[in-house]
Amino acid sequence: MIALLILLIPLLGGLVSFMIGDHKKWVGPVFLLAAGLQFLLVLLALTSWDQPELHRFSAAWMSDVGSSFSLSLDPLGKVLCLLNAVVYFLLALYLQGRSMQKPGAFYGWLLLAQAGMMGVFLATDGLLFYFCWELALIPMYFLSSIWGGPRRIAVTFKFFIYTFLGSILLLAGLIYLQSLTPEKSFALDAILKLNLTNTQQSWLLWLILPAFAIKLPLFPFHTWQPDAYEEAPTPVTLVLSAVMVKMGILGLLRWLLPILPVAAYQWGDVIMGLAVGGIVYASLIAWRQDDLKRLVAYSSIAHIGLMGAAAFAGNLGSLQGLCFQLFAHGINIMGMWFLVDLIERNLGTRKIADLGGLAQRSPGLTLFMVIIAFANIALPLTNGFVGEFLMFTGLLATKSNYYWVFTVVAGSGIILSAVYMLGMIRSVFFGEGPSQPLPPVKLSVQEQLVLLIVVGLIFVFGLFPQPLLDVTASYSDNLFKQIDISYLFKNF
Amino acid sequence: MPINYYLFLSLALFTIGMVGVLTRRNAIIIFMCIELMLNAVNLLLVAFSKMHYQAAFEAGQVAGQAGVDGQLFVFFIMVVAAAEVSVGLAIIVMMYRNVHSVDINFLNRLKH
Amino acid sequence: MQDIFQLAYWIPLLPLLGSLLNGLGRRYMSRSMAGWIGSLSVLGSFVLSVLVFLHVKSGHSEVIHYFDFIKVGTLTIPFSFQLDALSSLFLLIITGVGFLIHVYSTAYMHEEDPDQFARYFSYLNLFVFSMLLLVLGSNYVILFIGWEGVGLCSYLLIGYWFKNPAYTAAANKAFIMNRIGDLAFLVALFWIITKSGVVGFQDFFSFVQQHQFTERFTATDITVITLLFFIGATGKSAQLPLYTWLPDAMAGPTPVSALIHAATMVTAGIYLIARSNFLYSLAPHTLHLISWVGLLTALLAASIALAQNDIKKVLAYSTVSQLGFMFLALGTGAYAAAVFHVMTHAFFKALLFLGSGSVIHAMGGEQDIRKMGGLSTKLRITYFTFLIGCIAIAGIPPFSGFFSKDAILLSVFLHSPLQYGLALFAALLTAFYMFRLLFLTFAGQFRGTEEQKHHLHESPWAMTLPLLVLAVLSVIGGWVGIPEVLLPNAEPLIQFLSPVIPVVPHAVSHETEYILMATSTVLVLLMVLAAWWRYRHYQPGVSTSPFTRLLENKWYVDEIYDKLIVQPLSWMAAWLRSVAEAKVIDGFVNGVGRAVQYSARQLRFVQSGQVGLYVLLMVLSMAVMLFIQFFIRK
Amino acid sequence: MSIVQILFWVLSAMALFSALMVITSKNPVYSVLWLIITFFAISGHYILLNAQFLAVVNIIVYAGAIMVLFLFVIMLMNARQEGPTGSKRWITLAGTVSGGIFLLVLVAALKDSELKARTAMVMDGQIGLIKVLGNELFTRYVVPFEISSILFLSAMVGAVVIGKKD
Amino acid sequence: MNALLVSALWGVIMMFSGVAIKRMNVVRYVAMAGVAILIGLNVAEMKGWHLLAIDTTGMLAFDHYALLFNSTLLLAVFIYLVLSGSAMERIGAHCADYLALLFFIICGLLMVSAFESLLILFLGIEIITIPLYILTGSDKKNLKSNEASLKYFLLGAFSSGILLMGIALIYGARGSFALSGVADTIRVSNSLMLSGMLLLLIAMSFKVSAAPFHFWTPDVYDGAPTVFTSFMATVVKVAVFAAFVRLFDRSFALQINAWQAWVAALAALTLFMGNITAVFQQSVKRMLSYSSIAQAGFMLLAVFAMNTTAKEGLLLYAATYSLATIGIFAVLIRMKDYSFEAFNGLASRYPWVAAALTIFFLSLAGIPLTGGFLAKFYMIKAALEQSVWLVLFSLVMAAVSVFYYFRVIQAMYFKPVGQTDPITFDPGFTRLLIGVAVLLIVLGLFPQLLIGQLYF
Repeated sequence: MIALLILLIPLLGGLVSFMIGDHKKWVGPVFLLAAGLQFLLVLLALTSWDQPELHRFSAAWMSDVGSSFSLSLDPLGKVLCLLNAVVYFLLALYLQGRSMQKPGAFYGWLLLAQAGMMGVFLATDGLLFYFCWELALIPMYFLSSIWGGPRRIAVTFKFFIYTFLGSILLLAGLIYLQSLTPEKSFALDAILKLNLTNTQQSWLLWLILPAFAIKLPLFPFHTWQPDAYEEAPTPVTLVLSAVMVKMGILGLLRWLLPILPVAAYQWGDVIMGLAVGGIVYASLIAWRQDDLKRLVAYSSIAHIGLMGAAAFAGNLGSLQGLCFQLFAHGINIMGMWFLVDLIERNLGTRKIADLGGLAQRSPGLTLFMVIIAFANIALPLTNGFVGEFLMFTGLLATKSNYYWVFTVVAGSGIILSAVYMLGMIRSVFFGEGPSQPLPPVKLSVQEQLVLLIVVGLIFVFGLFPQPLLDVTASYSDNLFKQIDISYLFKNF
Repeated sequence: MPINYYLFLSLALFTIGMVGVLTRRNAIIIFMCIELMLNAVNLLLVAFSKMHYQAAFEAGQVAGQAGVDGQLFVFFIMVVAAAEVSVGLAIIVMMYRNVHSVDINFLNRLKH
Repeated sequence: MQDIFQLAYWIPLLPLLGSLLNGLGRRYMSRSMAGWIGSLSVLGSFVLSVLVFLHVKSGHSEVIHYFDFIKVGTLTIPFSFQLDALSSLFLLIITGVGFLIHVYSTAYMHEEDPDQFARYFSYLNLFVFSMLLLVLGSNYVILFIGWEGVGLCSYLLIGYWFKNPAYTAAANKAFIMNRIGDLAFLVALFWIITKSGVVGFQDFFSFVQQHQFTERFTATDITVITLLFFIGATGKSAQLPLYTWLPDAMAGPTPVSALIHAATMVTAGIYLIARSNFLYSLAPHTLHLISWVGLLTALLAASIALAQNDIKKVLAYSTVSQLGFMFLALGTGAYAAAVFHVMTHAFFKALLFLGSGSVIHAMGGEQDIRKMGGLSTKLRITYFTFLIGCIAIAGIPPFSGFFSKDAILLSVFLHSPLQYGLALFAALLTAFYMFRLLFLTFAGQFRGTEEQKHHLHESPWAMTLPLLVLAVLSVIGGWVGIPEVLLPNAEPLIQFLSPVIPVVPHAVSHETEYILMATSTVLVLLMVLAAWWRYRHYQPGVSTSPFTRLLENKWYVDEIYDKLIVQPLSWMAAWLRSVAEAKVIDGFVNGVGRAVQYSARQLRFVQSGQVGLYVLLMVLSMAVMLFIQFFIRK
Repeated sequence: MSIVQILFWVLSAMALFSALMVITSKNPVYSVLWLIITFFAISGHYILLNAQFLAVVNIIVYAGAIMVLFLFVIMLMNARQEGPTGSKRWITLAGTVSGGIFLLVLVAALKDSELKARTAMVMDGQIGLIKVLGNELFTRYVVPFEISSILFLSAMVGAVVIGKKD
Repeated sequence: MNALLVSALWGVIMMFSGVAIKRMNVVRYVAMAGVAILIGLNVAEMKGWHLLAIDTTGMLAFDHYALLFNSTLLLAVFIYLVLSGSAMERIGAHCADYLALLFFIICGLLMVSAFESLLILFLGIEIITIPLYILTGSDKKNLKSNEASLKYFLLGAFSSGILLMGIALIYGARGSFALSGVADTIRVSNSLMLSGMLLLLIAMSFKVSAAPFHFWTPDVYDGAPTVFTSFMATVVKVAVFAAFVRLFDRSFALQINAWQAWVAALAALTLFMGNITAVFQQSVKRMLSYSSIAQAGFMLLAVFAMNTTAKEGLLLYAATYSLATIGIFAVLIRMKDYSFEAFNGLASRYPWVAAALTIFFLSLAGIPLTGGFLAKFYMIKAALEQSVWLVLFSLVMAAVSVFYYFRVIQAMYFKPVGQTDPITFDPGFTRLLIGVAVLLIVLGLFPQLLIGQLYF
C-alpha cells in the first residue's frame, strides 16, 4: 500500500501542478507539499511502518501478456526511494520563490519524473519496470528542451534517442525473458526461477546491458551526458545525475545480475575493464574542462564508472558499498549542483576562466564547496568514503584474474579526482580573482538551510554509515547468494 | 491441349502487357496494357477451369461443377475491368483537361 | 586511574570541538578568544595524554571500542582506539608540541583579520584532531581516516593564504602527491582485508601468529602489502620519489611548517611502519628497499639543503633528510630507534622552524638568508635557542639528536657498513648545512635593508616561550634513550616501547660503539668548523659553480617530474578531450545520426516521382524474388 | 496435327503478334486496334475451350464496349503521337529485360510442375455454357454478384464526380 | 454481414441525401449516424444477434475476430468523420458523393476482413481502391491531386493484374478459390502454388505499401486531399492488413517456410525505407505518409509471426495507429501550411491541442503509456519467437522513427511562434482531440478493453 502511495503522491502532485499552472503563487508550495509528503512517507516507511506487508502492492494489470501491477519496497528500493525523496524535498526547498517561465509545467514535469523513477525503484514486474523507465525519461526530455540552455533541443534530443535506443533493446530482452518463463510472466520472481543456458545469458546480457550502461552512463556510452548536463537547467541536471543515473545501477542490481549471473561473470572482465577505464578517461577529461557543469558531469562519469565496476565485482563488500554509494553519491552530487547553480545564477557564468577568487567575498559558499568537493573525492568521515572504500575492497576481491589491475586503475581515479576537484577549487575560489571583482554570492535562508542539510547528511552518514548499511545488508546478502557462481568452479 | 501451352501463352501475354506498362509513356496505352494483362489472366483461368473440369470428368463426375469457379471468376474480372475502365478513363480525361497531356513523364510534381 | 582510558575519547574530541567552535563562530570571534580556544583545547588533550601516558607506563594498554563503523558480512571495522606505548608516546609529542605551536601561533599570526585568525586555529585544531585519530586508531581504517584528515589539513594550511596562486598550487601538489601514497596504502589495506578479513592491528597481529596465515598469505602477498604501505608512507613522509611536495609546503605559515611538516604529520609514515613492524619483520626484501630509499632520500635532501637560500627551504630539506634517516632505521629493523628519532626530531625541528619563524617575523617576512646575517645580537633568545636546535640536529652530545642518530647509525652499521658510511656522510652534511644556516642568519654583518634593520626586534613572549621550552626538550629529550653503553640499565624508551616493538638485542662490543660515537662526533665537529670557516664572513654575489646551481635547483627533480609525468598527462587529457571524446566516441555517436540523415537525403531520391521507374523497380524486385525463390532457395 | 491444334497455334500466334504490336505501335489508335485483334484471338481461344459465354462477353464487353471507349477517348484527345520527350532508351531496355527475366523465371519454374502432364479439355465440356454458369452465378455466387453491383455503383458515382465539370 | 448490407444501403442513402438535403453538415450527421448504426450492428452481431441471416454460400465468414476488427475500424471511421468530416466540404461540391463513396469503401473494408474466397478478396480490394482513385483525385483543380490519382490508378490497376495472376496460378494448383484449399498437403512445394503465392504476396505488399512495392504511397498520400489521405493511410491500410493476415494465415499456413522469410525481408526493407526516408522530409504530410510505410513495416511483423499474439497485436495496432494518425491529420487539415515550421510554438497558443498531438506522436513512436507502445510490444513479442535479428532491427528502426516524430514535438514546444496567419481550433474540436488522446492512453494502460473482447 505504501508502495502505491509512493508512486501516487508525485503523480497526483504533478497533475495538480499542471492544472494550477496559471497561479504562479501556488505552484512552489504545491511542489514543496508533494515533495515533503513524499519524504515523510518514505521516512515513515523506513521507520515506524517498516512491515513487509505494507511494502507490497499488487494488482491485476495486463494479465494476458503476463504482466501485473506489482510494486515492492525492498531494501534497495528503500535506499533509492529515500534518496529520491530527499533530493526532491531539498530541491523543492531550494527552489522556493524561484521565478521562471511556466513554473506549473516545470514542477509538474519534475514530479512526474519523480513518479517514474519511484516506479522504477519499486517495480517487480518487468513490463511495469520498463513503463516507468520510459515514464521517467519523457519529463526529462521536456524539462531539458524547454527550460535548457542554447543548444538544448539538439542535445536533449540526442540524449533522448540514445536512451530510447538502449531502452527498447531492454524491452526486447525483457520480452525474451518473459517468453522463456513457463507461465509467460513478467514477474521478477518468475524470471529469477529460470535456468538459462550460458548462450542465452550472453545474448540477454547484451540486450539488457546497453540500456543501463547508457543511463549510467558507462564508458563508452557516455557522450550524451556532458552535453545533456550542460544544457539542462541545473535543477534538472541535479535530478538527472543525483537520482536518475541510479536507475541504471538499480537495473544492474535487480534486473541483470541475479538473472544473468553466469554472463555477468563471463563478461565481467570486459565490463569492469570498460568501467574502470572510463574512470581514468573521464577524470582526465574532467581535468581539462573549463565549464563547471561539464566538469561535474565528467566527474560523475568517473564516479559512476566505479559503481558500475563494483556491480560486476560480485561480492558482498562491493554490493554493500554500491548500495551505500547509491545514496552517498546522490547526496554529494546534489550538493555540487546546488553550488554550481548558485554560482551560475549569482555570477552569471559558469566558465572557470571567468571565475576566480570567490573565497574572498563568498566564504560561506567556499566552505560548502570545499566540504562537498572533499566528500566527492571520498575523504574519510564523509559519506563518500564509506561506499568507495567498500567498493574498492570488493573490487580487489573480485574473482577476475585482473583484480589488481582493476583496483589500481580505478584507484588512480582517487588521485585524479583530487587533481581535477582541487584544480577547480583553486581556479574558482582561490587566487585574486578577475580584475573586475565578482559580486559576493549571497545565500538566502532556505539555500543555506538546504546546503546545511546536505553537509549534515555528508557527515552523519560518513561517521555512522552502519544504519544505512544495515538496511541493505539482507538484500546484498541475498543478491550475493544469487550471483555467486562459485559452484560452477567446483568441478575443476 | 496440354495445359502448359495455355500457361505459357498467357504468361507471355501477361509479360507483354507488363513490358508495355514499363516502356510506354502514354497513360492510355499503359492502361490498355493493363487490360491485356487482365485478359491473359482470364485466358489462364479459363484454361485451368477446363483442366479441372477434365480431371473431374475423367474421375467420373460427369455433371460436376468443377471448373465453374474459374469461368465465373473471369466474369467478375470483366465486371471489375469495366468499372475500372470507366473510372480510369475519367481520371485520364480529368488529367488531360488540366495539363493537356496524357504523358506520364509529366507526372512529377510529387516526388522525394 | 583506570578511568583515564575511559576519557581517552576526549583527547581527539577537544581539538575537534575547538576546531568547530573556531570555524563556525569565526565571524563573531576576537583574536584572543580564538587563540585561547585553540590553545586550551590542545592543552586539555595534552593533559589527558600525559595521564594516559603515565597509565600506559604503569603497564596498561587497552583497545577501547566505541561503535562499529562499518560492518559488512564478516568484515567488521570498529571505531575504536588503541592505547598502548606507541600511541601514547605519539600522543605526547603531538599534543605537547602542538600546544606549544598553538601558543606560538597566537603571536605569530597576530596580523591576520580576526575571522582569518579563527579560521587558522580552526584548521590547526582540526589537524591535531586528525593526527590524534591517526595514532589512536586501533585499526588501519581509523588510521587511514586520520591519515587522510591530516592530508586535508595540510592542504588547507598550506593554502591558508589562498590569494596567492603559488601557495594554492603548493597545497594542491601536497594533497595530490599524498593521494598517490594513499592509493598504495588503500590497496594494501584492501589486500589485507581480502586475504585475512580483519583490519585491527591486534586482530591482524594474532592472525599473523596463526598457522592459517601462511596458507593464505604467500611471501609475495607480504612483500606486496608491506611495499604498498611503504609507498603510502613515502607520500606522507616525503621520501623518494614523492618528497617534492614538502619543500613547496613551506608556503604555509611557519608554525604550520613546524607542526605539520616537521614534527608530526610527516612522521605518520614512520608510525605506520612501526605499527606494522610484526609484518615488516616478515618481509626482508621490503626492509632492504626501505633502508636504501631512506638513505638515498637522506643524502639527496641533504645535498639540496646545502645550497638553499630560503631559511624555510633549508629546514624543509633537512626534514626530508631526517625522515630519510628514520626510514633508514626502519629498514634496518631498528623501529624503536626510528620512533626515538621521531621524538627528538619533533623537538629540535619544531624548535628550528619556530626559530626561523621568529626570524622571519623580525625581518618583516624576509626569508632569504643571504639578506640576513648578524641577527644574534638583536634576537638573542631566538639565536640561543636556534643554536641549541642546530647542535641537536647535528648530533653533538649530549644533545637529543646525538642519541637518536647514534642509535640509528649503530643499527645501520650492524646492517651494512656501506650504508653506514653513506649515512654518516649524510649526517655530516646535515651538520654542515645547519651551521651554514646558523652562521648566515645570525653571524657576520646584517645584509638586509635599513628599514628592516630598524625594525629588528625580539619576538613577544608567546613566541619565545615555546622556543625556550623546545630548546630545553632538545637538550634533554634524548636522555630517555641513552644507550646502555653509556649508562647501565638505560634506554627507558626502548623498554617502554617493548610491548609494541620487540627489543632486538644487538651483539656489538662496547668498544665498537665507543669508536662509532667518537668518530661521528669528531667528524661533526669538524664540519661545524668548516661551516664556520666558510660562512662567518659571507658576502652575496659570489659566482656559483655548476654543481651548486644543480643543487640550488634541487637536482631539477621537479622539472623532471613535470616533463615526465605532469605534462604528458596533461597533454593526454587534452588529447582525450579534443580528439578521443569529441572526434572518436562522440564522433561515432553523432556519425550514426549523421549517417541516418545522409542516407535519408540520398534515399529519398529513389522516390523520383516517375511512375515508369516505380513500375520498373517493382517488376525487377518481383523478378528477383521469383528468381531467388526458384533457383537459389531450393 | 489436328484441326484443334492448328487453331490453337494460329490463335496463339495471332494473340502474341497483335499483343506485341499493341506495345510497339507508335500511334495509339493502332494500339487500340491491335488490342481489339488480341481480344478476338483470346475469344477464339475461349471458343476453342468451349467457354461460349465468356467468348461472347469478351467480344461484347471488351472488344466492343471498352475498346470503343478507349478509342473514343484517344480520338477526343487527339493524342495520336507520343510527345517529343520520348521514352528514354534505357527505360525501354530495362523494361524489356526485366519483363523478360520475369517471364523466363516463371516459365522455367513452371515448365516441370506437376501440371506438366495435364491437359485442358477443348471443344467439349458443358461448364462454359450460359445455362450452367447462370445457374451457378445466381445461386452460389449471388453474394459476389450483388457485391459487384456496389462496385458498379461506386464506379458510376466516381465517374460522375470526376467527370462532371464544375 | 448485416453491417455490410447496411453500409451499401447507406451509400445509396448518402447519394440521395446530397440531393435532398441542402445543408452539408446535416449530410455529415446522416453519415455519422450511418457509421454509428454500422457499429451497433457489428457489436450486435458479435453478441450473436443477427438482424438478417444471409447465406453467403461460404464466400464470407464473419468470425469474432473479423467483427471485432471491423468494429474497431468503424469506430476509427466515426472518429474520423467527427474530427475531419467537415473538411470534405472544402474539396468540392460533391460532399455527399464523397460520403457515399466512403460507405462503399467501408463495404469493401468489411469484406476483406471476412473473406473466405479469393474472389471476395479481389472484389473487396477493388471496391476499396476504385472509390479511392476517385477520392484521391477529387480535388480536380489541383494538379497534385490529379497526378496522385492517376499514379494511384495506374499502379493500383497494375498490382491488381499481379494479384489476379497470383489468384489464377493458385486456382490452377488448387482448383478452387476457397481459402482453405482442398488437401493442400501434397502441394506444399508445388511451383505453381509457390509462384502464385509469391505473386499474391507481392500484390498484397503493394496494397499495404510494403517496400519495394511502396513507391506509390508517398506520392499518392501527399497528393490526395488531406482529409482522404487521413482515411487512406489509416483505416484502409489496416483493413488490408487484416486481409493480408487472413489470407496467409488461412490459405498458406502450410507453405509458411516459403513465405515467412520473404515477409521478414519485406518487413525489414519496409522499416528501413519508411523510417530512413521519413527523416529528411520537409512536409509533415509527406513525413506522415512515409511514417505510414514505416508503421506498415511493423505491422508486417504480425504477418511474419502469424500467431495469436500477432493477431491480437494487429488489432491493437490497427486501433492505436489509426486513432493517432487520424488525430494528427485532423489537426493538419486545419493548417494552411504543412511544413514542420507551421507547428512552431503551437503549444503556447493551443496547449491542449499540442498535448493531444504530442500523445499521438508519442504513440506512433511507441513510447510507453500510449497505445502505440503496446501495439509495438505485441508485434515484438509475437516476432521474437521467430527471429531475434528482425526484432532488433525493427527496434533500431523504431528509435530512428523518434527522429522525425519528435521534430513536430520540438517545433510545437521548443520553438518560438513563427508564422503569423492564425490557425483556429474550436473548443469542441479540441475536446474531441483530447478525448481521442485519452482513449489512446487508456488503450496503452488497459489493452484488455479491446483485446479482451476477442474472448467474450
